Amino acid sequence: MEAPALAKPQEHPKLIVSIGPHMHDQETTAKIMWTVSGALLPAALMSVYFFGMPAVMVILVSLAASLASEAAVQWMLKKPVTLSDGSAFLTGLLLAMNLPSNAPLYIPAVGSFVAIVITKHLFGGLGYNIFNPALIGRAFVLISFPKLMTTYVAPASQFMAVDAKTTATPLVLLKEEGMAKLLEIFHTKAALYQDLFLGNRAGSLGETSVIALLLGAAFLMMKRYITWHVPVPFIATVGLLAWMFGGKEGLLSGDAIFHMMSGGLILGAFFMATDYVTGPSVRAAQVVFGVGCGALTVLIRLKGGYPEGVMFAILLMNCFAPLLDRGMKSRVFGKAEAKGVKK
Amino acid sequence: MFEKVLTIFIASALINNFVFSRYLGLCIFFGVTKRMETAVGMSFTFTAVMLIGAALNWVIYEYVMIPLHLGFLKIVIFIGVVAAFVQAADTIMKKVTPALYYKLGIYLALIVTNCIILAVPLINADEHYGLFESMALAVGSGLGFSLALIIMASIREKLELADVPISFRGLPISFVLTGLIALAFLGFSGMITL
Amino acid sequence: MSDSVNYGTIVKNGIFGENPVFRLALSLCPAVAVTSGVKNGFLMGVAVLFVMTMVNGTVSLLRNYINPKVRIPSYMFIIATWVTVTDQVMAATQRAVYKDMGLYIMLIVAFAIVLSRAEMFASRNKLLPSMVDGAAMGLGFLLALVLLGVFREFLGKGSLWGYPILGQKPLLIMILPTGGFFAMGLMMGWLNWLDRKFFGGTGASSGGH
Amino acid sequence: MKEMLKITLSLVLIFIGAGLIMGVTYKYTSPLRFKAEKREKEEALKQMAPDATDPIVAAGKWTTHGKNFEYYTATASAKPVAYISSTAGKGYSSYIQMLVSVDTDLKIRDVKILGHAETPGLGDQVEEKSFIDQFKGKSLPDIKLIKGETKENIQAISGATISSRAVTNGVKDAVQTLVEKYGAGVKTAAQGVRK
Repeated sequence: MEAPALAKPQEHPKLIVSIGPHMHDQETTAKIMWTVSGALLPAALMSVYFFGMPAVMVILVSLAASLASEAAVQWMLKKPVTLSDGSAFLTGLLLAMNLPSNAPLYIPAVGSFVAIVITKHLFGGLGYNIFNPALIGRAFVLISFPKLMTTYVAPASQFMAVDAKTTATPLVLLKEEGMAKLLEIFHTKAALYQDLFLGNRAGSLGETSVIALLLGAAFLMMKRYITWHVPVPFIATVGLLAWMFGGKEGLLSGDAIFHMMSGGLILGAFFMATDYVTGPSVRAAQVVFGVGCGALTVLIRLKGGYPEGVMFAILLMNCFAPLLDRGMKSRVFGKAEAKGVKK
Repeated sequence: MFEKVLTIFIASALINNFVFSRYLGLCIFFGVTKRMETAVGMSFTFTAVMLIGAALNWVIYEYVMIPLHLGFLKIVIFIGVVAAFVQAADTIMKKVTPALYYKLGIYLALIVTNCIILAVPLINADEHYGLFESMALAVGSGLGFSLALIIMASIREKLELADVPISFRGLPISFVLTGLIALAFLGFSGMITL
Repeated sequence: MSDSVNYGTIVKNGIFGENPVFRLALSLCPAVAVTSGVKNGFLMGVAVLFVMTMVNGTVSLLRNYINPKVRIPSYMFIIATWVTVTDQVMAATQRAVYKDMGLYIMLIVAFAIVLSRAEMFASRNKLLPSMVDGAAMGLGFLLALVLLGVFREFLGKGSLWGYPILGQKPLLIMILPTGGFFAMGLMMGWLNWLDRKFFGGTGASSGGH
Repeated sequence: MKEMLKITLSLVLIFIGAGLIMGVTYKYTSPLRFKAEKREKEEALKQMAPDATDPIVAAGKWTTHGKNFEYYTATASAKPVAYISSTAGKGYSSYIQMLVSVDTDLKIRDVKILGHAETPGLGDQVEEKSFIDQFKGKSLPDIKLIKGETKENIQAISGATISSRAVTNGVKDAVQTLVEKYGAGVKTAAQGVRK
């Protein structure tokens, strides 16, 4: 009973054993982190264009709190302080992209602290976290400040918009009042799609502009920092299932295009579900991971209490990632046995 | 009727998951998830015992305790029924399928005084569920518990290699991890109203 | 033997050295389940304190009459009896609290800590030391629950024992299950850190069930 | 054999002793529990119609969502002053249990939330006075949930539409029932006034 559960005498291990993907050195990690942050820049700029000064403040506070938390916790744990590797910066930026522009500024601060300290460093720091830090930060503040986190403002396109009008996101409108209400606001389907594509709608900072996110994603794919294995099955599953079950008039009447462009799907699929550390590393497992994310997203959007399911879907699949890796790796050996058992 | 059974099943497996939202079975949850094999063995045994225990206790509660106004003895009686049944299962398994006994027998001993085995009939009695509803709750809770055990075991394998701060190694980090999983499971909330 | 029993050691052991929740990590379920408020945590602690004292007392009294072969079933039966008594009394007198945590009161019967103290201490000691041991363990349990309850209720509801203090709810998550797990993990980690830093302990929780 | 007998005897003695303890506790606590339950119910009903001088008695049963509810007549010196009904609405994650009372002209007098398990911070806002007070004085056709400003109907709490709807529907079901049960009498009374 007195034996420690995890005996780990080495405090400063000389030999680091880690689970793949193996990042070869600090420089590569830093390069990836800063490139991904750069790829988010168009979307961040679009959010500033649409939501103005409040968006700038949310981004700045989120970044500052992330970097400060990282530095503080690394100093306390007597580890080298690694602000320059960009990982805390990226977490802060991703968190900001997941917050509404009108969130009071303590929300990004609390979210960053939870993301960096609890989700990342308690679990051993960069490369060991089980969950996507930015998403845990987001989920934590969503549950803690439910009212503030579900109030969105309409895009104003003015830099100092003070009295921005609060309004519901398209997904909330669809869930609570149906497609007819959405068309009443956006007039035609074409106009609705166009606004979704450009980002002229209420929502979290980085959820809004599909085109800006796709630009960044295309850049990352070109650089081979991310592959199709997670995002494409993710988005395709959402589209397919939304089309099949999303309509009021029965099967196959749902609006797939609307579902694929709204909420945090594009941001989540390309920038968060593709995380090396919290997703599976086996290719086949990545496809399953993507499909699972998509299915859970649609399940939550259509049946759940929350209007948007991308965040919870990715977090839930994060839980399953180690299991998927484990199952898919030993597939070759497991096949015959599994068949034998069935018969 | 069928709809209610299905609702109870899904709700008890995901939304009111014993571990993540009812906080039951934590000792076992933290105790057996250090190794995947143990976790899987425990899952099977638990689900089976929960189902049979719930059915037995339902019959006794409905046909003996209620008519005799012995509801207040339910704690004693439920625990007695489960203990007797587990003892019987232990003996029968040893004789009939020794191979299975060597795999699962060790878990059986742990089960008698476990809160989730006992919680199922207590909840059933409290909610006045029918036989099928009681069994749906048992199977749903059992599968939900299995899911929790297997997820936790697979994550803890990954965590073995992580450089967790010394003060947090072992149970504290497992608690924080469970909190994070429970946070993710909140995504299921609101799907079903009980 | 009764002269050599050091009650101080027994009490200290129950509260610090072998605190059921933080040190032995036994019977964790209610520690998370009922501590969304100080009052619930306190009453749960009182219930456990009562059950443990009475069980240890009964087992100690009967220790020469219980046949070792049927000792575990006998202990279980004694525990179930005292839990039933507690459950009945709580249901009749603490109505509002019982609505929230009736299930967990009944589940005291499955607490490993109760059985293990009966087996390890009460079956070998005289009446008074056994009851003191049960009470000390229960007190350790109660203090742990109150500590967690204060932490969670203050952060989650901005109140203590139901009395508003902050006038707002700073972190709602703390009264939800996820918050309970966080609170428990962070509290254990913090106590381990204190132990290592100031008391020269190993700072590792043993774990078990 | 002798040992067997001894074991059985000791077990039986423990059983008898334990049975006695439990039985005695049950004997003394169950009336207390029963009384407390009854008193709680009476007090809740009394709050719904403070001007009732006679004990409020159940007048009948009705069902919705597959659950049973009761309605009551509150009287003062044998004259009805209010009608009360228990009810529930299907909320976000739980059934919201309520009591609703109406005046003799079937306008809502008070609504009281008895219990629920809605999300802290969102759904539990239905307990707030500002929301509940909207129901007071409304009659059946006005009990309708509106998103946005309204004086005539019930304004939904933003971000807690499902819970708001649950309360509104639960109240509506209860008032509907009360109108069905007592409406005829009220109508004749109103006609009497007109003549």
